[in-house]
Amino acid sequence: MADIIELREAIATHVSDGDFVALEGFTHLIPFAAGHELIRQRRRRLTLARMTPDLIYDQLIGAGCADALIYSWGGNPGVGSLHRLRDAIEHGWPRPLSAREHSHADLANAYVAGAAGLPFAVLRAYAGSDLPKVNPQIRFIECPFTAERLAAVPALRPDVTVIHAQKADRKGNVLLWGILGVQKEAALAARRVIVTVEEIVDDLDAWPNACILPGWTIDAVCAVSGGAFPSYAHGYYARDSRFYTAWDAIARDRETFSDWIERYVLATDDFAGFRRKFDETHGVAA
Amino acid sequence: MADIIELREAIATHVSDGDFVALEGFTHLIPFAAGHELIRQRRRRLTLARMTPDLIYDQLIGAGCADALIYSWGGNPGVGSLHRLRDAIEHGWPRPLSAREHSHADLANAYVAGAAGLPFAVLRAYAGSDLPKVNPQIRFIECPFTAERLAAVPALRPDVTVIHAQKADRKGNVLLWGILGVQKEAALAARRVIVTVEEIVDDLDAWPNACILPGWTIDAVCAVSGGAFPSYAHGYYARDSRFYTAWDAIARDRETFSDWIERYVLATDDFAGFRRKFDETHGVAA
Amino acid sequence: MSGSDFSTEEIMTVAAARRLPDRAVCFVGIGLPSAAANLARLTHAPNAVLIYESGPIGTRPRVLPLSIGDGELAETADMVVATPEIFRYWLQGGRVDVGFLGTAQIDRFANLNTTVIGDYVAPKVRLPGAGGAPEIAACAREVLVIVKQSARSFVEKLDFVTSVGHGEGGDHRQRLRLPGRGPTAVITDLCVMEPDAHSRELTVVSLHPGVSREQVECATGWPPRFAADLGITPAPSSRELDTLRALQARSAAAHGAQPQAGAA
Amino acid sequence: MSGSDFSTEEIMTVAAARRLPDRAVCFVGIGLPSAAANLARLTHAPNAVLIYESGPIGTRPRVLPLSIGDGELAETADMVVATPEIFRYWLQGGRVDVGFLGTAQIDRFANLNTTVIGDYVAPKVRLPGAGGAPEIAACAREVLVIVKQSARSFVEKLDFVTSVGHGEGGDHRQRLRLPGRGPTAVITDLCVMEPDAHSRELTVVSLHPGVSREQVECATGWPPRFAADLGITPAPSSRELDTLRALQARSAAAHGAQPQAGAA
Repeated sequence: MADIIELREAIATHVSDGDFVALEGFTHLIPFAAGHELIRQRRRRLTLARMTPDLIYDQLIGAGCADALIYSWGGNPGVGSLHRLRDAIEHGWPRPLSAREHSHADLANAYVAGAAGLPFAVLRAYAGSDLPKVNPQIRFIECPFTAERLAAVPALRPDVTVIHAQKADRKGNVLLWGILGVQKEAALAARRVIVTVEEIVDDLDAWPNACILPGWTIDAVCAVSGGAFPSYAHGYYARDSRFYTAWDAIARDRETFSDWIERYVLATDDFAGFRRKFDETHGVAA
Repeated sequence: MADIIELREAIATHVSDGDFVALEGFTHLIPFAAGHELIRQRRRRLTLARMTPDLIYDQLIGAGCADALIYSWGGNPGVGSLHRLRDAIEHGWPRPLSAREHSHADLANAYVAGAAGLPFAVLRAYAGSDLPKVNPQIRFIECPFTAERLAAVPALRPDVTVIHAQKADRKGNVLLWGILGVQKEAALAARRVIVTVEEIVDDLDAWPNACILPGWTIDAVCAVSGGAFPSYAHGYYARDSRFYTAWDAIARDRETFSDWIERYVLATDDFAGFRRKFDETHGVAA
Repeated sequence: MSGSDFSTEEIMTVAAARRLPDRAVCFVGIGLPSAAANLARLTHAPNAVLIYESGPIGTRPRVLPLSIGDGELAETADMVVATPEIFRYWLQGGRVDVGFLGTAQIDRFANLNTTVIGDYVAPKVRLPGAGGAPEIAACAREVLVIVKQSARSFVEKLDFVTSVGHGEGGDHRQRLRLPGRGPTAVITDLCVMEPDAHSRELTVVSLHPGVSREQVECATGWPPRFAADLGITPAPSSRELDTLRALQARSAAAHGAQPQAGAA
Repeated sequence: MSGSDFSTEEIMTVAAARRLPDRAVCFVGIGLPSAAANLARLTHAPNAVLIYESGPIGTRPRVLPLSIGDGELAETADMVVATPEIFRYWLQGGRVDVGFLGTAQIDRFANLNTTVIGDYVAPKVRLPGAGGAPEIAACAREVLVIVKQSARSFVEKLDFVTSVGHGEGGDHRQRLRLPGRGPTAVITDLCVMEPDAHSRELTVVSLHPGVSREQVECATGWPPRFAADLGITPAPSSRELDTLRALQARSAAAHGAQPQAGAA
């Protein structure tokens, strides 16, 4: 049963140093508020999984939260490289990061296998690619009926999955819509689940066959309005593409990055504090 | 691209004697009109797949359309046995029926594998059960990571899948809602797809992330109002449970059954004709 | 406290319902299991989460469904997903606390046959088949079986093992690496049985009021074991009986009692 | 007929767009592929079905998406499914006619590297990685590659094979049992290349207007083959250019040209 609590408490209760954590959201509904809270609470030695480790993981990695990364595409969408991710892989700053690289189809299937209680997933993939040479977690099996050779990848089963969604009701049932990504699978694959939501309502007013996670599959639901900023929440606010563009210059330099994290994340109390500080410095009317 | 045509033409064009055909619909949206049309056009030697071969397959089997059946639960829901199915398996009337029996989880996964372009599905199933002893299509494989033993079943790939849905638009995009069963997977697993719908509309007015089959995945869309009778179409009409109850007596006796099929199906032109005849004889106001 | 008069089916349904804990996630078969699970929900287990294999999760039907996919189940559910997802993410995914099953035949280790009476290839009676039962029996954390008791249904040896209960007994389930604990109770119209802690053989733990040991022995195809502290199943309370009868009356009215689609 | 003046990127985008048949189901990568696929949709291929890996199917974005999961893609789509379904039912299921990919490195058999420059373990540059490309390259019925040409990107030997084009050439794809036919064209800012019918080695089939063979040779890390009937890529029509420019102007306006979230 979902506890409806503050994000600070949810992270403190459910995420420990050394945990295997997935923060998912496929350019939509990225749980930035939860990412900041992990940085603020100085979580260390996390293994982070995410199909698309964009700015949220650049921040976590640059802030020294992670020892390992499982991913399939690491970039700043529409802008370029993730400088903190590259610096960690290429130069071990601020600490070495071991990276295990897959393809999108692989990780999507690996979350499905995790959600489905299977130890592995089967997919048509990787024949002729070099990825299996550098990733021992990619293997091949034979179809027992046709003798076809297919790829097999281990299920992803995070200790904690964190996602952001549009709405929850007071029982902690969560509704999301629009670009769904792998959030439902990542949540169902995890041992513990934290969901931040734009708002908590009396009634979800969900349409038939909507994408819902029932409250009894979730450990903590936290109301964090704007919690996906600078990504977007369909029906609530648009993506702040300027933030993504500006991130390139911030993340390119270690000191500029560290100052940014200090000022906007570590020196603020919570995500609302971050937004106030950010809006002040960037001339946005409150 | 879906042709929007009459059901008679769709069956004539897309279903041949000897085809492997799946008519799906999990107590909801059962494509009875299409089943009747197969009987009316006297299709023979079909291999029929269906998780729950209820009245629709009792009719097809009793009418001599099928040589083989792939299924996981054969009964008249809430009433009892399927007498025509049993008579065909137990006594070969009106012709021998070879039956291959699976579990629901197996067939659901087999359709998923078919839709996903995989030759087989993996599931936690059948350990200790006698079903693998009588069904050589159930095998076991070992997880390449954990060495766990899991069941493997071949993908289902029907020549033709027929489903009933609530709405299509004029491009043949189909929307269904409520109890979805395995219809989407069965359709995507098939070489050819026929969809009967309650109505064809200008705009589906679908909500976010609704269950839709795009027109370009479908061969024929046919408007057949009431085409799921006596099952139901959520938002249109309720299940006629009395029909299911009454079916028991009709199907119990070969002659009574044959008279019923002759009178209501073979002697009528189409499903609307069936409904007129049925309503006349059962005192329902037109 | 207790209803003065009740049928054997009523006490069976009530005794089964009592076994469903509040807040349990319950995978429900149609028929007797569905009646018991909904009675539980309407009495002591208002927060039980009922899942049917057709797709509804957290459903609260106002009347008992006739079929596993009645519209009522969808209309009153927290959510409705496709059938493959039910079996993949919800049952196999390990989210089901209690699987509630019926059966045609059962043996002393609570293995279930819903496939065939007689030889598989030349059957005496072909039963409906496996449906969702084998994987419910395998994957649910525990399984409750509700079945009318007779020497024809409680057999020395199953004609066919459709769904595994405790296999050959003892630690056979663990050796088969089945995820769930298997059947924890079999509730009949005569008694309640539980598997022995070690042998896993079904043991009568309580007789329904007015039922004798001899009746149970006559209705069991093997010499049944009785618990040392054999009890009497508490009679249905008037709340239980009233709730069950009202539910069944609503259901009968909703589904229509009389056949209509008769032969011409 | 043709626009009098156009950039190399414009003719690349136009030449790529022309390769997308109307009604084709197209799996679209972000960036240049997305611009080309949408230009096709807005000109000669109004019924092309565009699929993005984030979930939208049959999307008709009014502005080019910045990210693979922009809200615009969801709002203008026929339907939006979850990402696992995109890869399982739609791509692997064999429903994609054309995969439209970019790349960082490409070799003479149109194999693609988007993983790393230099050694994998001690990389010179870590590139974004595989994303959806390996399975798009494997499963789409055909693949179009759109990439700016230079000796750094068109290399004799890839540092890493992320996605297989024609492997080692000849029938290597069939031997790998890859479902699709692989790359059928590589469209650059200098020319259009197609694989040779037998060797599958990329062959320049047309030079863009004003581009010389020598320019292509200088921008290719191996001695490129030229078709016997080497042609000139038709210049963009004014309709193509106007449509592309309007699309890009709309997109720039929508996304905002200037950075805002700068360092404090």
